[in-house]
Amino acid sequence: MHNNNIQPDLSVQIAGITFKNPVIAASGTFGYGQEYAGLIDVSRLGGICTKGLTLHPREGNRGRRLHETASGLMNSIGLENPGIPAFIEQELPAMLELGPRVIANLSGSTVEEYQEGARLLSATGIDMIELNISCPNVKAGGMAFGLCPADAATVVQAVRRVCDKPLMVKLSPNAPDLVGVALACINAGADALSLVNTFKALAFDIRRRTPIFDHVTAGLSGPAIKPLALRMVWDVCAAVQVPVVGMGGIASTEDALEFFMAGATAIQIGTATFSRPSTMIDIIEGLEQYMETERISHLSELSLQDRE
Amino acid sequence: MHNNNIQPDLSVQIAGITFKNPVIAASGTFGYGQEYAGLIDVSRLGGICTKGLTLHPREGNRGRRLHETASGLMNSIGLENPGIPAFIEQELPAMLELGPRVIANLSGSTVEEYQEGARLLSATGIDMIELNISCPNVKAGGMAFGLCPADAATVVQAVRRVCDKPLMVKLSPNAPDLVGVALACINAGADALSLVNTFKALAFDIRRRTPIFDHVTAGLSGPAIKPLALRMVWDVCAAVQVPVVGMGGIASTEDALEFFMAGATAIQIGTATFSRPSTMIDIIEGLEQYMETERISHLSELSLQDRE
Amino acid sequence: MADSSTCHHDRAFLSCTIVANAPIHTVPGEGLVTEMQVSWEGPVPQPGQFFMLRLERSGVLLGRPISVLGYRNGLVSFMIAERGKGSRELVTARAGEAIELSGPLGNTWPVPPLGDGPIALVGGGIGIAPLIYLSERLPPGSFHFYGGFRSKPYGLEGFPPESLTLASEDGSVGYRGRIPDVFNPAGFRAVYACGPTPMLKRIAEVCGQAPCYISLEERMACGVGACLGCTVRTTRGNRRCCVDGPIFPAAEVLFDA
Amino acid sequence: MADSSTCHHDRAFLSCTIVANAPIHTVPGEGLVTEMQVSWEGPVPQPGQFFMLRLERSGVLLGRPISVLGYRNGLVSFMIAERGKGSRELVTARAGEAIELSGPLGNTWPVPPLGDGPIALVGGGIGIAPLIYLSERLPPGSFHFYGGFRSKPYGLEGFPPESLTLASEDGSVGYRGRIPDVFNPAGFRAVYACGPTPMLKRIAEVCGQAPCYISLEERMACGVGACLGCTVRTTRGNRRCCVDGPIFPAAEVLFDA
Ligand SMILES: Cc1cc2nc3c(=O)[nH]c(=O)nc-3n(C[C@H](O)[C@H](O)[C@H](O)COP(=O)(O)OP(=O)(O)OC[C@H]3O[C@@H](n4cnc5c(N)ncnc54)[C@H](O)[C@@H]3O)c2cc1C
Ligand SMILES: Cc1cc2nc3c(=O)[nH]c(=O)nc-3n(C[C@H](O)[C@H](O)[C@H](O)COP(=O)(O)OP(=O)(O)OC[C@H]3O[C@@H](n4cnc5c(N)ncnc54)[C@H](O)[C@@H]3O)c2cc1C
Ligand SMILES: Cc1cc2nc3c(=O)[nH]c(=O)nc-3n(C[C@H](O)[C@H](O)[C@H](O)COP(=O)(O)O)c2cc1C
Ligand SMILES: Cc1cc2nc3c(=O)[nH]c(=O)nc-3n(C[C@H](O)[C@H](O)[C@H](O)COP(=O)(O)O)c2cc1C
Ligand code: FES
Ligand code: FES
Repeated sequence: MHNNNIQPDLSVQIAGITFKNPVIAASGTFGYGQEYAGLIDVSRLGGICTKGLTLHPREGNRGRRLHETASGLMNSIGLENPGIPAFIEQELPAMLELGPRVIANLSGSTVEEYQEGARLLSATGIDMIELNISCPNVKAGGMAFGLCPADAATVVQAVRRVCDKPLMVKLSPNAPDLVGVALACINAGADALSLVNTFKALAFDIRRRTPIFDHVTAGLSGPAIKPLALRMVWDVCAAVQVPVVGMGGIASTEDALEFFMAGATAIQIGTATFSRPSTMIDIIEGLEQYMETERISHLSELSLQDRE
Repeated sequence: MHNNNIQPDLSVQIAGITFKNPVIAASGTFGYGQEYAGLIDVSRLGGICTKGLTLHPREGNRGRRLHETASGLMNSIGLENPGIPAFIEQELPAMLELGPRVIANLSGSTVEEYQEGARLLSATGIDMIELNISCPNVKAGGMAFGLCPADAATVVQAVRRVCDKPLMVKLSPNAPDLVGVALACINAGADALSLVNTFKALAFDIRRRTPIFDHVTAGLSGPAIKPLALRMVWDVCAAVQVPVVGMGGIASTEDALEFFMAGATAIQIGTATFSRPSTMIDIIEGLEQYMETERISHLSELSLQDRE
Repeated sequence: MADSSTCHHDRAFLSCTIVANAPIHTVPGEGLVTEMQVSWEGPVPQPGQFFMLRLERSGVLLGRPISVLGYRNGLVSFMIAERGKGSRELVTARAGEAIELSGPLGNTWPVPPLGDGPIALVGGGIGIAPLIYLSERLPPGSFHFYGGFRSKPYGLEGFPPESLTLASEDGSVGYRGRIPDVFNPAGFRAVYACGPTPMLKRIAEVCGQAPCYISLEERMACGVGACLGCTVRTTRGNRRCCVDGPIFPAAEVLFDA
Repeated sequence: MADSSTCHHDRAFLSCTIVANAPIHTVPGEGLVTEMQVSWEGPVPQPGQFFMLRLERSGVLLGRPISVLGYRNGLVSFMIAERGKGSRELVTARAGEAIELSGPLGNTWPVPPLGDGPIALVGGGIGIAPLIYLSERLPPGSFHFYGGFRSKPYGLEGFPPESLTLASEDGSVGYRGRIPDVFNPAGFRAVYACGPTPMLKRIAEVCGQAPCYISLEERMACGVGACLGCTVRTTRGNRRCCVDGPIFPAAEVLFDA
């Protein structure tokens, strides 16, 4: 039993970086950190991942970009972003003022583009790079790299060479051999893993009798995917020793606890913030309360993985 | 434009068998056809798949068997069934009286067990065998066969040899190469394909701090998976020429129409029957009405696949 | 499963209307308990049976099994306790809302065996509901009602005090403790019990081979025997709680299996 | 996206209560239209702004963007039309229910340019809502309201007939046809329009380079500029409907892009 007078310590370490709590805003759902100001106290978050960044500016996809399904959200944004130089100049300074750890989510269509993006980001004040090899929404937008261990290793290795920042690799649930990709990323130098990105999904417009999205398929997120994401986080945590950041449909403290039980070191929250902007704050408070009630001094005690 | 005075014809053909409408009760969700009597008019269904049958009786799994998630249901029944001989003697006669086409869902843990089961079922009045190579809930319960093209081909070939009935193979969404498995099954003699079975998923009991299910993972079904299932049905329909029976989360006429747009010849409905027992009847009526309003003479016109 | 071919035309799936839904118990921290009345034009439910209830606008996937508390003139009533998301939806639903009902489902309390002595009705918390409906069919004075609650009791106001034994975990009424601590089956012709599984297990133990019937709770998806999700392990093998139960002879249930 | 670093402390996310939700229009087959009043202790909304609304007990995932119809003394009002599942939930919600609001969000109708002539408010169906709120801030007699409806009109009872031009597709009121068929921007100092996209497109066409502002509808997830899901293609590149709009100069919008 643990001392019950100690204030619960929610801080977690990932690749040498201390997060004051394990709740991180997921890439693509929290802009560059300012957008939710006024609705919630952004400074309380453990970390914020930027929208997926590419070396050059991208306009994103045409046509419909969002579609709601049962407890799920399909998106086909297509990595719209101002490009890394513009991000560094226009968005990053304010983002670094916010307080939460800043994680740059990096995408690319070629190894060189990833590498050059990582080089630029490495020279800034960001705390970590999250290498997105799992975006399902652009033709050459990373997911191709995330689907097979060898390709994943290539891009991780290339980025690792030019990147002084802690490197987290974000995995795709669409990879046929997810654990294989995970291990390949670690061998290639990843300090941490995050998963899952969105699931490849499809929806049709009944009226127009066409796919809803111009690119036909789109990425599914939200509570619908939680049981699938949790299973994948469990599988990956069982296979690796590096910290794993779990996500996929987390919307409540109970959901969050399940991911810590699966072995995650921290969690990210995306779609649930859309449903209820206070979700991340509610979870931070909920975890704190749970640790007090259950007399848990660190969330890692919850893990059901047999890890040394 | 089609003649608008013609009564819509909902009938579909699968492997030479005519179904009076394309709405089929999914295996494991409709018992042996009698259970929902009184709540709905079972005779109106196009077809009914039996609970998964094995040569020998099975007790099924211990511990919790059901868990509800956001718009989803996890189950770990473990193929509880009385064995094929008892099924043939005690359940089948009444089932054949019901009116809808009778499809026997066949499982096994060895090729020989599948083969012997198929032999017994072939000698009965059933209309079709649905070969379940995709049950995620028993250690040796079929899913192993459904995960790789070569194994799938082995079991399909073996069953095909002893089976005079039309043979439909039910695919697992957990297969890393779903289309590869689909093609292998057709090469091995499958007359039709059905998909998807449940997705491998995980949930924890927050209070007891254990997995909810004794077998840790369980199968996810219901509206949550619809966008994923639809994508898989689309991919398989694009690759094959045999009829495809689509399922996964269908709960409304609109959902059903999406599967026909993806190229499915018929559909199965499972979890939604639990939510609202009238779902299948509502969909049969909804499709009829849609065909009248939209002046569609056959549902195959809805397919967006380029098939000859 | 040989009985799965029985015809069940004594039941229906109907879209109904909530006629009333009034709180009868509200202890802070324990959740709400309401009595809900629903218009029901289907077959008359018998004591021990249940319905699957789901609001038309439901935010949960599955209907929830709820025992019949009473029935009169096309109105079926339920006593519902707030536990998780599904029951919260039900206790907070309002009169006028549409609700879908499948039922009546499951078996009924068996007729008491011939013999001497009163009958014991043993209810834990919300488990009193199907026993209240049963008591309506029993001659007055022929039964004694044991009611166990976490704190304040509810739902038993209609019973004469001499036919009631109450217990509460916090001592706020009757015996401080749990019902199995004070219940003795000696002298009773038969025991009918419903409540949390640990309570039923203890009741079954003290009853031994004496006539004792218990109504069990299992997670259900279909409620009609189709999904095999609600298995109860018994001395006669797997039984489905929803159609072979929810009422079982206590001696047949394998609690630790 | 350079403006995404602007501070937005003039808004809040609050759990509120529905004070009233009364049907104002019920044409069979067209769905219900209600006027909903919600207690709101946050910043005062301006005409043209909207909130994201989601019932606490919601069965849908995302909040729905709804324009402000009016505001007075801590009560914000909305006019809501039933379309799909999300709006159905809102129109059938009852007084007393808990609802979560984020807002006020988005930009506001720009101040009319200096000049002569009245201002035209052009609303199609439920699109009249943000124009009604705008009209409260305009001097009486300074505007003319064009309202287009599928069938019977609603929501415009408060306006003097001489300031109103109505059209209906089925001829049940005013001109038979659509508003763009009868609307001529000549003589108006500025045009403010909201309604279905095809209508706005035609209004934008007839207005050409004359001052015309249109409030656009796009599917939204966040409502605050974070998800990039609500893109509007304009002559100045991609804009986010939720923060760069919903109001845009008509001449800047690329409708067919
Ligand atoms: C035959 C029968 C008759 C019944 N009759 C009645 C009746 O008359 N009145 C009545 O009120 N009830 C009755 N019940 C019980 C009722 O069906 C349940 O209370 C209800 O289904 C619970 O649903 P829920 O969504 O509210 O709770 P759930 O969400 O299913 O949760 C139930 C409990 O489990 C907990 N829980 C949920 N998820 C987890 C998790 N991941 N880890 C740990 N704990 C978890 C919840 O917090 C809660 O305490 C009956 C049940 C049966 C089988
Ligand atoms: C800034 C802004 C302000 C607004 N202000 C108001 C307002 O004041 N009042 C108001 O009533 N509304 C307003 N709206 C519109 C309102 O937000 C939408 O009507 C609402 O979000 C629709 O949600 P829903 O769930 O009801 O419908 P959805 O389910 O999203 O459906 C909307 C429409 O699309 C159809 N549809 C859904 N799925 C499909 C599919 N797969 N294929 C084909 N068609 C489909 C539906 O049948 C329906 O006609 C505003 C919108 C915006 C962006
Ligand atoms: C609108 C939207 C945009 C997203 N954009 C990105 C992105 O740019 N880069 C990325 O790695 N993930 C992106 N994601 C995926 C999320 O970061 C997250 O992995 C996924 O949504 C699952 O988590 P959730 O269910 O909590 O949303 C996006 C998700 C959504 C919904
Ligand atoms: C309780 C339950 C039991 C099932 N049992 C079987 C089975 O025995 N054999 C089988 O092939 N599929 C089985 N399935 C899978 C369904 O037939 C179907 O493939 C799956 O549930 C997806 O469809 P749905 O979302 O409409 O339920 C079962 C599903 C559920 C929910
Ligand atoms: S709940 Fe489906 S068999 Fe009992
Ligand atoms: S709705 Fe998210 S950016 Fe506009």
